[in-house]
Amino acid sequence: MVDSGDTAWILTSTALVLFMTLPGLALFYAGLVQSKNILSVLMQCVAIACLASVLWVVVGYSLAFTGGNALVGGLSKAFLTGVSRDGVVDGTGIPETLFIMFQMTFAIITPALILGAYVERIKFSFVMLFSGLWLLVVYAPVTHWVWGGGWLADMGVLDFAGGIVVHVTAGVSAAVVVWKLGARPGFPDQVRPPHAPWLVMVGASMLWVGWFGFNAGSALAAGTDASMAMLVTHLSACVASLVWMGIEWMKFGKPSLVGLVTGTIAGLATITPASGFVGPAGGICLGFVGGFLCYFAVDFVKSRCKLDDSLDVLAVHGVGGATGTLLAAVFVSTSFGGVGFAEGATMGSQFGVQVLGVVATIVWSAAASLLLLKIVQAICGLRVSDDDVIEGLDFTSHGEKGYHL
Amino acid sequence: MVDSGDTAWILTSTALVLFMTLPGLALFYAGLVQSKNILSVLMQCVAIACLASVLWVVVGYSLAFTGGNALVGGLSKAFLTGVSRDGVVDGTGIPETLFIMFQMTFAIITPALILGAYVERIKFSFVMLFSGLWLLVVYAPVTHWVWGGGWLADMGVLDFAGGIVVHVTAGVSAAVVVWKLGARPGFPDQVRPPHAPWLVMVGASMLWVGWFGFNAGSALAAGTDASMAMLVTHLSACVASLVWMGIEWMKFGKPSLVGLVTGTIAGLATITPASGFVGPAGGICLGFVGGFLCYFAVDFVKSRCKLDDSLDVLAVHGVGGATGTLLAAVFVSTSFGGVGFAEGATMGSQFGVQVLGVVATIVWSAAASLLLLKIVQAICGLRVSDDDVIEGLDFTSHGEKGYHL
Amino acid sequence: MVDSGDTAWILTSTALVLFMTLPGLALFYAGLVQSKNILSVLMQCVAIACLASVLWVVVGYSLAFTGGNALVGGLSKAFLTGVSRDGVVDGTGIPETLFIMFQMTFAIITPALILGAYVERIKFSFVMLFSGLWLLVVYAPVTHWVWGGGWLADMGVLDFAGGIVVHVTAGVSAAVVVWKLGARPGFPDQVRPPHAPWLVMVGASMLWVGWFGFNAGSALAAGTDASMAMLVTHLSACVASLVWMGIEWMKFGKPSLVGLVTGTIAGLATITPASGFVGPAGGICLGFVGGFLCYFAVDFVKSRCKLDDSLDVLAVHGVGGATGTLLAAVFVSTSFGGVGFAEGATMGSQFGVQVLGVVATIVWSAAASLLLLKIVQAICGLRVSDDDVIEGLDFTSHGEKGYHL
Amino acid sequence: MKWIVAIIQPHRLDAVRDALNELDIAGLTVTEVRGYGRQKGQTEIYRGAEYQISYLPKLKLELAVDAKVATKVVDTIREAAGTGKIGDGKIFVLDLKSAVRIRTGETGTDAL
Amino acid sequence: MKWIVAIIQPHRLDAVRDALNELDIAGLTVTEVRGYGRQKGQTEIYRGAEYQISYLPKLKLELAVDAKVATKVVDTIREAAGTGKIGDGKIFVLDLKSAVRIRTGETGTDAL
Amino acid sequence: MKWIVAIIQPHRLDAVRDALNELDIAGLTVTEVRGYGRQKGQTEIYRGAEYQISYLPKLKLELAVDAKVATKVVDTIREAAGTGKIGDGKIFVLDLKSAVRIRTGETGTDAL
Ligand SMILES: Nc1ncnc2c1ncn2[C@@H]1O[C@H](COP(=O)(O)OP(=O)(O)O)[C@@H](O)[C@H]1O
Ligand SMILES: Nc1ncnc2c1ncn2[C@@H]1O[C@H](COP(=O)(O)OP(=O)(O)O)[C@@H](O)[C@H]1O
Ligand SMILES: Nc1ncnc2c1ncn2[C@@H]1O[C@H](COP(=O)(O)OP(=O)(O)O)[C@@H](O)[C@H]1O
Repeated sequence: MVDSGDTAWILTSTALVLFMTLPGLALFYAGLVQSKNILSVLMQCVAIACLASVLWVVVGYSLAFTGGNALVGGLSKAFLTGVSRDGVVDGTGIPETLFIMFQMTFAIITPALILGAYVERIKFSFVMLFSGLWLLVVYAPVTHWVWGGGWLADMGVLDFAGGIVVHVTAGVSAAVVVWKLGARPGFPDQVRPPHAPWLVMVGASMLWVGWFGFNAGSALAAGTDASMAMLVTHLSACVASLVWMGIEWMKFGKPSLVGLVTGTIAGLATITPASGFVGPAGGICLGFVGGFLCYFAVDFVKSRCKLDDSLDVLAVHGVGGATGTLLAAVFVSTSFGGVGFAEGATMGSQFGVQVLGVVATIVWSAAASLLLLKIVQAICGLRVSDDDVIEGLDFTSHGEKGYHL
Repeated sequence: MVDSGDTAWILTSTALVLFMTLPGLALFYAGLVQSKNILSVLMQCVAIACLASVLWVVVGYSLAFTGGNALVGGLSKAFLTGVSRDGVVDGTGIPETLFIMFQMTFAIITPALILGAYVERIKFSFVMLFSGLWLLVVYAPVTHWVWGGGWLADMGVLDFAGGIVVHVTAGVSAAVVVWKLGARPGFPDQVRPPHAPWLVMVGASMLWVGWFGFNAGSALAAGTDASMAMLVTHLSACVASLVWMGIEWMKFGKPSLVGLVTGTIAGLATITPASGFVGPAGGICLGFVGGFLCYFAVDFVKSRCKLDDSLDVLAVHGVGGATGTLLAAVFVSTSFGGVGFAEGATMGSQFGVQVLGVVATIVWSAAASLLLLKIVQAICGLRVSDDDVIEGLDFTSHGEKGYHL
Repeated sequence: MVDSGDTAWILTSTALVLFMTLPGLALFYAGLVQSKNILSVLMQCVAIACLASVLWVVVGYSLAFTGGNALVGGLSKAFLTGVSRDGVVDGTGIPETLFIMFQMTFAIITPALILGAYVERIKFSFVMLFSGLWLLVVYAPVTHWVWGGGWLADMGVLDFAGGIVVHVTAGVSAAVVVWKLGARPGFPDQVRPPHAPWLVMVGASMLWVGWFGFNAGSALAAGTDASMAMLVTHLSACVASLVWMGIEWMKFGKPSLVGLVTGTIAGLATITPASGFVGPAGGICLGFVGGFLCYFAVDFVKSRCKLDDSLDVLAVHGVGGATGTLLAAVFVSTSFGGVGFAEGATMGSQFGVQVLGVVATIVWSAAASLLLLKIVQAICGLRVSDDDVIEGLDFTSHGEKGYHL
Repeated sequence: MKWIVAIIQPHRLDAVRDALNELDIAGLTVTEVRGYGRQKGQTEIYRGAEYQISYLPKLKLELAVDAKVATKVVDTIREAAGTGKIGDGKIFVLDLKSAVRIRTGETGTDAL
Repeated sequence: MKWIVAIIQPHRLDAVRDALNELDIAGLTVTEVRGYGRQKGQTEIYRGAEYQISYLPKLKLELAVDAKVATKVVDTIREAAGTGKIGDGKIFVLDLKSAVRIRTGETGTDAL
Repeated sequence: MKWIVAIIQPHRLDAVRDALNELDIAGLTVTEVRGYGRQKGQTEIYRGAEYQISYLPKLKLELAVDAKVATKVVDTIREAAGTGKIGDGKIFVLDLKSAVRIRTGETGTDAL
């Protein structure tokens, strides 16, 4: 039966998660690019959101959440056939239409996360085509594995709100695209600083608030699970922010705003898979580890791997999400204030499952993304001309300018 | 009896709908004007919101939602006399104080929508006086007709969340004001482009998220109706956005951000009256038709009618709202996944009622707006001097500048 | 027992109150400073939020909300020991973890409010150290007095959502810091105007919407109390805005946007302590008085007291919060539509308690803040060099620039 | 050749350019500047306090022209930019020694 | 007449104008510019990466003055703008052939 | 001494500065300007309506140089800034009467 309180909370959570992408993530990314590319980033976010929503209803939801086999769902709910106006999701008090909508907001933000990697030089047509295919080929199946009754779910993998499903898939695929796309001119030495750090903070704040819907909403009910998930999510964000700030303060003598809020996002990504399973101590520890690892991952990806993952999708989302997924196996333990292991599972066995989940997702995301990239590249190309890069995508791809002051 | 879940959702929806105006709509409009007029737009939005709220409590709510006659409500709840702290709205689980507040946010955004037509040249005193009177003379009665037990309600008109009440009234009145106010200098050839397309996107995103409160909140309960309303609202927004983007891409070779998000708003306005009655197929179709019609309406109003409806209130809100109202009679049918017709109604009969509702509202809005305009013009004038237009309303009307970079 | 509806609303309210600080208050303040200090303001807000959250969990919540004595709580819930995952707050339907989280958002915004006083010249290390100590020494005890079963609670003081706890503490402490810190160069004649009035409006709008969570959330339930609290909160905001606008219009011939939204904040601060006790008439009257008094307080503090309380924390928050606290004793009366006095209390006796509460809080906030300031100053200093003030804190303290257009 | 520098009110730009177009003056460069002169600054009021904005927004036009037409150009600008109000601005003329068009390498008046 | 161009540190503007006011120099035009010279650029750090900002914000002042007072004006600016630190800027002087006040049509030193 | 004013395409700035560095030209001042010339303006389209942006973003470089190197500097800028496309810009040369370094008071070519 529909529970009005649970439904109220998931309706709200859906609004919050959409708000994460529009305008949260969009502004977070837009502030980090040069002023001549601000509109292209915003446009990519909105257009991906629209496309992903339509695809989700057409076939994505069905592929992710209907029976099917261990690897991918079936087509029984394609075009939402068979979804009744009054249907309730089994074991919850919320309507299925709401569940579709809530999950849709996840299907929106995940391909949008990837765009942080390829901004300032990508073709808009590539973005559209690749994101659409990616949703069906990478996102929907992995969602099925973890949340839709697929093989990882069967093994009891822990991923409360999308460490694997959202952050690992996006981070890895981002790296693959960058690897083939190449760097922005001047990378790594002469890249220009973020054109509007203040906008980065605004976006990060919106992501933070919206993340309450993401993690606490994933409880699918308004009760103690959602409450604890919100608390640990917030704590992880705070601790990771302070860690990042502390490192910068010690290293450069000046803590920066962009650094601080990047720490926030790192903490949020890290807690995500564990948010429904751990207690406050777990939240604090995950924030600490996530902030620390992501900080050094940023440098590693750029300096060592020479990947111009422009807005650090792999280093922040990929590394954070994977870290949280693995550590969930530790902090779920009641000794750390977590909810405890499933019957028959131990920390060791659970950790094994988590590793398997992360690795399998990395492999599939990388392989499928590479394949899709090749296909889409063949159809419409990948990169705009150097002249267009210099003039900026706002004008060359969209015929507009961000600022007429 | 009060249902805590339903109340939770309408409390949230109220916050969301206020957020649509402040700062959503304000930013959407502010980004479209020149930088020298940004503050005047924001100021008009906030001031209208304050004034409308006070008037709503004083007499607006009573005129809209108490018995009265078929044309207008009575004064029995003027100053909220007779509204008790514990009263519950009949047939719902929410307190009457909350219903007053929820409806107030609709009474705020509707006159604020109109301002998109007259920006960059209007007198601030005109805005205040006109908006206040308009609320009482146009908005409150039409609300009574449709939602307050008036003659259209009696005929069974379908308007779930305000296609007639909000969008048609605003769109038509906007056109009337522009007709008398005249165009901005340089219209149509030498008008300046939007000074901050990125801000337009931010505003549109906030409108989008807030619209979930607008449409799904209009169910006045947190259940399957609200859930489906949210889903179809979102789908319509997405499809209309893609349609607008597609048209621009084909026509100009470059899809623009302002175009994309204008499509979003068109889709949202179009689905509004139908949002509680249709299914996913209806949402998609309405988005498609709305995006398409509004696109061409923009050009029609500006080029053919030579109306400098500066931010396209008529073409986007008026046309979208009317389209959705008419098509609600089609997609409400269970054959398209809707909730079905009321007893005794057929598609033909329902369509007749919808047409009547739209036409009556157009006539009343136009006539009353014209009358009010004449009165207010006589009292305090309509248009600022040409010098003030050139210097910008921010400084000349409000003594401030938007940007001191 | 957990009530899902109440929990849904408090989960939402928590998100709303966090949104008030991040990015609401941050933007409100950031728009008011010069463009070279925008990032420093945002950074202070975020960093305070992170620090306060961690301290709240470590010991703040325990000091505020556990038994202890009349002056301060105990340490029994330090590190949230003894808080169980399933615990429910006595007399409510919400989990204790959620209550901790909801109250945490109050503990975040209060020290953040203070920063409005000292922007554009403060040392970042001072901000961090002072805010942390202040939370434990001023905020937590005063919260205990009023909401945690301390001596003011025993006397029956009325403070629904934090007139005393939030606004008086912050306003007074702000004034103390400014008194020792000194003014910005050029104060009062040659201070530069707000660099982005539009951003001030955006922040104010977010504060407004978020304040619904602050005040209506303080009912800790989704019912008639929350609904009425939302309604009166909104009315007070509207009326105070119109009052401020009216005064400026009469005095200068031009009403300004910054003025209008400052009125909004004044109205919101004023209604806060009374919001759960009064009716619509009370809301309107409090808005009127609050708008009026705060307007003249701004001038008084700056011109008479010669205090460069840069963004008017004392004059708007302190004066507004105190005014509302005192007038709560009047408008709580059923004759004005309020909920009525507690058994045995009269308007006179209640007023006495309110005065006592305000005065005691002023004294304690001032004395403790002064002491903390001296200590922190000795440790890390107070004010950056004049050269740094001229160059701007964004670059000198954080190594970044707000705008690269 | 002459180097003409004109400080004008921002809203006169279109008028000036239209007038110059009729003289067949094809090129010019515009800069946003802030001017200080006899015209009193503006006052902005925030929360009751007055802020004196002593620099006013102006546009600076720079044109390289053949010496023969310099006087005519100055007169044209003066007419188009003038509103008769204080703060209308000034026109200054300097000697220009040489000019080169980057694209072609043309020099002298051919480069203008 | 002389055309004086001074590149100064932004925060010295008020001092320079106060000093010029005492000389009765009533008009000047200010432009925000970015300077490149001996002064080393600033470094901004984002997410651990250093961004070299090689151009520094400066203000350019342009004043048309009577030739007789030009030296005095240059000295005055130099004193008021100087802090002794690298990056203080330069003052350049060019010949000015003519000047016109748009509002009145006055020319020569009357126009200044 | 000479006062060189170059209007160039924004994206050529780095190339020009690198080239000047090789000539040991240490100082220059850059201003963002909007240019009007033969190059056709851009068209932005919003909601179906075309907006003609007739002024194009350009950068103005100003350099004071010793008269002896002026020609070399002009040639160098021309080469580095040229792309062969319309809108590449112009270089203008004026006489510079004097120069002072604010920090030290040095004058003439020492001040550059
Ligand atoms: N001596 C000067 N040198 C350079 N620019 C000047 C000079 N005098 C005035 N200006 C510029 O001309 C503008 C208008 O001058 P102002 O004295 O205010 O009015 P008017 O031109 O009507 O006499 C000023 O804002 C300033 O930009
Ligand atoms: N030759 C030059 N031509 C034009 N502008 C110059 C020249 N040399 C320096 N400048 C300007 O003067 C500013 C200060 O010069 P810099 O060499 O950094 O320090 P200093 O003036 O103390 O020697 C530069 O940022 C630049 O704007
Ligand atoms: N006579 C002129 N005086 C000053 N600036 C000019 C003049 N002619 C052109 N410019 C500047 O040079 C830029 C390029 O000129 P344009 O005629 O468009 O192309 P090109 O330099 O290739 O001939 C213009 O945008 C303008 O800023």
